[in-house]
Amino acid sequence: MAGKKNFGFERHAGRQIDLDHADNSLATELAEVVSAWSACISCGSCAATCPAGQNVGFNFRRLHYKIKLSLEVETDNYPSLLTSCLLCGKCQLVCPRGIPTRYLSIQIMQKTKHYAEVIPPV
Amino acid sequence: MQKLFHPFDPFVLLFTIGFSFVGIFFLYKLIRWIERLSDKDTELLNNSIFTVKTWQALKEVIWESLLHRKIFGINKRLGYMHMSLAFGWFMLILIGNVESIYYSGRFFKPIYISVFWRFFDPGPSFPQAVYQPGFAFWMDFFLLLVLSGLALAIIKRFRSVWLGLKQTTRQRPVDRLALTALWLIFPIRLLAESATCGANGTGSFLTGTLGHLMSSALSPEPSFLSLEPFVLPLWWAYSSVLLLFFVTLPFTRYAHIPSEAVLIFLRKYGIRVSRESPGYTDLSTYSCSSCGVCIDPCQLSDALPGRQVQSNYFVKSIRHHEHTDIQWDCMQCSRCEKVCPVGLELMTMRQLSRTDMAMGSKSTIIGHPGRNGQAHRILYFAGCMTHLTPSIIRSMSQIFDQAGSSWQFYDPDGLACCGRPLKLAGQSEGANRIKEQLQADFLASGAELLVTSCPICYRMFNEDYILPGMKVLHHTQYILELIEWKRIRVDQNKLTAAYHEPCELGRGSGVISEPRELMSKLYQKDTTPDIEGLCCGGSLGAPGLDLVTRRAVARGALGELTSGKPDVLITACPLCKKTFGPVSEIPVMDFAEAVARSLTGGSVLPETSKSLKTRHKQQVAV
Amino acid sequence: MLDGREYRITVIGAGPAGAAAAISAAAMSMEVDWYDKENRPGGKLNDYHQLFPDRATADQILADFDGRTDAIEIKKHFGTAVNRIETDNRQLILLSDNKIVGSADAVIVATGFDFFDARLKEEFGYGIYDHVITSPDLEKILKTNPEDLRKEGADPVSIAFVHCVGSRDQQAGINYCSRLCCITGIRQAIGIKELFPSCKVVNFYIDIRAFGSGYEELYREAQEKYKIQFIRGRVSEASENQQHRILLKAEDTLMARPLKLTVDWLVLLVGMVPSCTQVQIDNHQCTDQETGFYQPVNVFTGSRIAGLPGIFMAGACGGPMSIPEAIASGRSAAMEAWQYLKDR
Amino acid sequence: MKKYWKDYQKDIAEDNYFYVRSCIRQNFFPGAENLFIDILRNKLGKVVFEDADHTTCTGIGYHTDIVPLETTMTVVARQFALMKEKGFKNLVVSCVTSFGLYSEILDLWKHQPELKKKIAGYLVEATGRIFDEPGNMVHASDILYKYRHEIAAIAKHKLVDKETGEPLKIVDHIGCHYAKTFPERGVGGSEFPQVLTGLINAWGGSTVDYPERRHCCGFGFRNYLVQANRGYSISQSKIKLESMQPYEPDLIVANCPGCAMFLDRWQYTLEETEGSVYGPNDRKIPVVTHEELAGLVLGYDPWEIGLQTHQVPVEEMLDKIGIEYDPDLKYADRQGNLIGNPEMINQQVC
Repeated sequence: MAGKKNFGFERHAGRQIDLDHADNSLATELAEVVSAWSACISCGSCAATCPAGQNVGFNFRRLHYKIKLSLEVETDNYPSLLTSCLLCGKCQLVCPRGIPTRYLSIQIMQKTKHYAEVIPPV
Repeated sequence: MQKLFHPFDPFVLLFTIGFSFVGIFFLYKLIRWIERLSDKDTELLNNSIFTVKTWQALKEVIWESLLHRKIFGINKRLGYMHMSLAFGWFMLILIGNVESIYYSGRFFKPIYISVFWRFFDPGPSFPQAVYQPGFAFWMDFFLLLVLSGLALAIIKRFRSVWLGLKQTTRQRPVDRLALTALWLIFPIRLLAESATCGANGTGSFLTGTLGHLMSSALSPEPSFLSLEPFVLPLWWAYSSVLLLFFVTLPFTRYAHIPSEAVLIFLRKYGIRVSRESPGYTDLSTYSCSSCGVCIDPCQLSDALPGRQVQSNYFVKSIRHHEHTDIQWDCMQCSRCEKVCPVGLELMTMRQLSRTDMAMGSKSTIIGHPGRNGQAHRILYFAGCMTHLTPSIIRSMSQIFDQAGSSWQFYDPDGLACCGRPLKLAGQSEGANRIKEQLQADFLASGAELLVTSCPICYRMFNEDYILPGMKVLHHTQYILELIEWKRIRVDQNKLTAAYHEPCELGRGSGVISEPRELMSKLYQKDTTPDIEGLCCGGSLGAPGLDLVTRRAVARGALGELTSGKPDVLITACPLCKKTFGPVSEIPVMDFAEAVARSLTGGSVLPETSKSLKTRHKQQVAV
Repeated sequence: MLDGREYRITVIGAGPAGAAAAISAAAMSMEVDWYDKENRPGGKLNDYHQLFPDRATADQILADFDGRTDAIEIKKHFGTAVNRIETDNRQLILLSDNKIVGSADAVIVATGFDFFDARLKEEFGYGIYDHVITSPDLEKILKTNPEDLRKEGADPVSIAFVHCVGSRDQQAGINYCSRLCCITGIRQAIGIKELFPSCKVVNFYIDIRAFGSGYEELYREAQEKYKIQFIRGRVSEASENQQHRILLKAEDTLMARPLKLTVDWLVLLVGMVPSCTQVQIDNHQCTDQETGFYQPVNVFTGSRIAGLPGIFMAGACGGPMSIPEAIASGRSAAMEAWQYLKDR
Repeated sequence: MKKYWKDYQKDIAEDNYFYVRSCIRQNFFPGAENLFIDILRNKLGKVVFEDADHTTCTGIGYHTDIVPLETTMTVVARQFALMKEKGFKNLVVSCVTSFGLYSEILDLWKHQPELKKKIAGYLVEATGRIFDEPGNMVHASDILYKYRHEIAAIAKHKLVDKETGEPLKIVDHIGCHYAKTFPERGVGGSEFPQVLTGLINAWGGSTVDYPERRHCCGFGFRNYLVQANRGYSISQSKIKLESMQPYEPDLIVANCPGCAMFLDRWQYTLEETEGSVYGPNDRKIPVVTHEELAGLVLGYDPWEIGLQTHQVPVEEMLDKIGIEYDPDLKYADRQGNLIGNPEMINQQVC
């Protein structure tokens, strides 16, 4: 095969969201547990009222929307910072679609594999 | 008398096997429990064993394990049922032992001898024994006591309302098996002893009379021999049903009989449920008698009909290491913890079973400890939820200014959280991180008094925060102080009101009287129902509840709270206010708002009560 | 006959609006002549499958109208396309291809609308690729033979709906919102999911405008119950691959990233445009310059068409309208015509 | 694919063409333009006038913000002036970038007549020349499209696989500036232009309609001028090549020199950097321009018309069609003596 020649520039991997080959297992799993989540209209109220979101780059709407599109939650230039969620529940109080967003946050933590092993249950 | 000296009959083997099995099992368990205690708890145990605490624990064992004093508080008949079964059986064993020692003269002898003593020694002749208050008499007396309790237990199984329980636990198959075994023990014992007495013309008022009746029923002329063929089989039956009970005991709710005693001792020594002492948590799960007393107070029983989420089912699920999600279905309102006869720390056990994922560990909390470095006497911490009920914040600032107090608003831009929501979700590590940050901020502010509007924060500051030289008050307590010190004056208005006591303020933090005193100062007529505080349904404890269930809980609570037809519902928590708001037919106000209105001479009810009412009508349909 | 005088009224168009107008006019005992270019009543209802929001079937509504129009005395002239009205001192003359076909004291124009010709949006490939269809096409398929959606017996794997095709689109010269395509797209998406539960259905939208009663609830049901995915972003291009599946290129504006999806069917939710068979009224300018729909004299005082007196409009020929609205406007036009005739 | 493009027909002048060359085409495909002129003059008997004084249209300078628009307009006005002086009306533009630029300028002038007057002023001031707008302006490929049947009639080869008789599967790529900016200036409109497919079908080949057919070829001026940006350029070409791969095309035809060059060159780079090849049975896909395609069909000698300057070797395609060529003379000059092979050109890398 050809050696990896360097011509002084790199081909860019596409930024396209490829829905054809998306692995939406996490999304389907979450939609079962928190069924109201499918009614989200991405209005942004949750991200707006989120105390953690103001000081840390944690945007809850973008996070669970990325999951809906089966995108990688944890990327180096967009770390999800989900662990900075305070679970204070303000987002749940303001959600116009009545989605239990606090529970969604907990479920995302549990279902996104490497978080769950942080501290095993009793 | 040859039988007396080395009495034996093969049927006793069944009992002995069963009894020794239970003995070994719980010995092993005891070692495991103590082994899996944290160093701190083990130290506590060692230092307290030979102290007065052990005597106090022993006293509590008698009051609780035997007499079940706490259950009497719930319902007299229920208390009597448990007392009769526990205390009655204990006395049967005690007196049986004394009787066997007295007659056999041997203190150390196989345990079965005292249990089956009546078989070996038919006792005094009948009917003389009826009038002599001897052993036979007392054995019959306590047997009767136990049987009476048994009758109540059977009634409870079919009509639990009569014993004050709307619902009772739906037992598992193995529990039902042990239950039937327990229910068979005493009737068979009665028959066995009566048969022996009938065959030998002995027995006291119960066993003798029944024995006599049985023998006369079997043969027209009074001959004692007619009962002979029935004696041995009945004792075999008695021993085998005991075996069945003992074999199933460790795997069923009756494991609480030995476990609760151990729990009482360890608890008296100061050991509490914690992540570091899994042994104590395991002991707690064994101590749950699954009596079902915690089902009725749980508001999820109505909101989630048919779902087995209450504490007894939850404790059982941990004990049997079943993977379920019901640890999330608990509003942490601690209504069950308040009535649990065994006094288990049900709330903490739920929190611990929620996997700790170190949430909240990356967030930084921004507050303002001191305005331009100048220390203020009072630091006001509104709480994150209160920023969604701005009228509370506005009212509190009016009250602070009216009272002329030197105060500083710690979290004006709502970027602070006390950490308790994390703790309720089992995220102790994240909660601690937040606590460290805020604690340092509060102490740095130099304030003497920390006032908060949110009971959830109040409980966290009280229980978990260490704030030397700083007093923590909920704003209801603070307002009452202001009134008592004549710093502000409120006049009573003619409206009737009802007070909803937030779980975290009343049961959670013990702030019971101050809000009620404030009510009397504010409202002429107080129609608060005299019941245990109800949860509003908005609780952070149960994240998994969907909006429909929360509204069902809220409506259930409102039904009770507005039974006295109040004009306005007063509460002391922003989350309760936000939860009741869309569902309540009448306006929902916080104490701060009510006080601020009367201070500034504003209208007593929020102006939008009319529009609020119509708006509520539509939303109630959800 | 009404209070001694003979009122002859003509209704042009037998869709829901025309039918309602004819029935009400007859109920007010006016003499009704009912025209339609097709030789059967119902207009577009004949091609519809289910309506929103309560998903009653179009055939039910048709049957109801037929039942009522047969019961009362209406002179039906189906199959004649009236395309011009002229006045002759207080009488209105109806012409079909310049041949006089009738006259009346008052006329209610209910000529309805046409669907936007999706071929004008070439980039979507309508009329070029076989599996690109419009919402009316899909409605016919759902009504006649949903099996056509299957390919070689296999259920479709994924289907996409594109909202705002030929609405709110300067390029297509149609700047108004056709109001009803959103809810049509939602209902059709639900219809697809019911037929093929495992099919992935995606709706590309700019704004979901579900304004009518029961619309928002249907939208929520589509999201939560049927798990239909709504992606905020316009599809910019559609092209066909070897398996005749359509590759879509869009941007998910909430992620601000381009997006690629291959679907078995691309459904274009086309907007409503004025019907090409509009009736010319003497050479008056009676349609809106911009949109081409009939223009009322004054939108608040009634539905009299600008220009000649005695001519009223009903239904979607005045602008995008749902069927219940069309029916209501039919009745009100008949009422207005009667009042006009009475006071004349 | 249904025929709908008939709504976009364009009138193309019959004869008397004033031909303006393309700086890119002359460099990347040196034989192409002479071939085009030769075909028109000697095969079709047309009058093609070429004015040595005409210059670059400065299109690339304009698109990369180096040359201001007014300067470009004045240069283009000068071309028109040359044409006027030579008495010609029908302009034929060799390069698609120029064609797009001329269309844009004519459109600007149409909407802002005062701008045209200003430019006319500049021209007179600078060169003393005056100009008229061309009566008919078309692209070179339009002419071949117009006379595609005449060429087919005198063609020596068909775009058909000699052994199997199957028509060659040919991918057409239309330069974006040909019709995307002004749809009515392209034969068949902007979405599905027919100017190249017309040639292919007329000369026996079969066209391929692959999903990324209308995607950018990667030329995109700013995409590649700066080395750091070339990553964008090659990414576009990869999208196209990846999308056409399943169709196993034998050939790519492009009417813009830039497209032909990048689709050709980048296949080599992709192979070198990523080892990926997109033609049938792991070969690369040869790329030719419309003139070259016509030349091949008309039987010109492949090396005469400059096919050896292409990156992707064309021999396999020539063998498939059955066009004779002398492999040894691939790198010989006009007099036949070898000038040495380029460094790695023939090596089939993977």
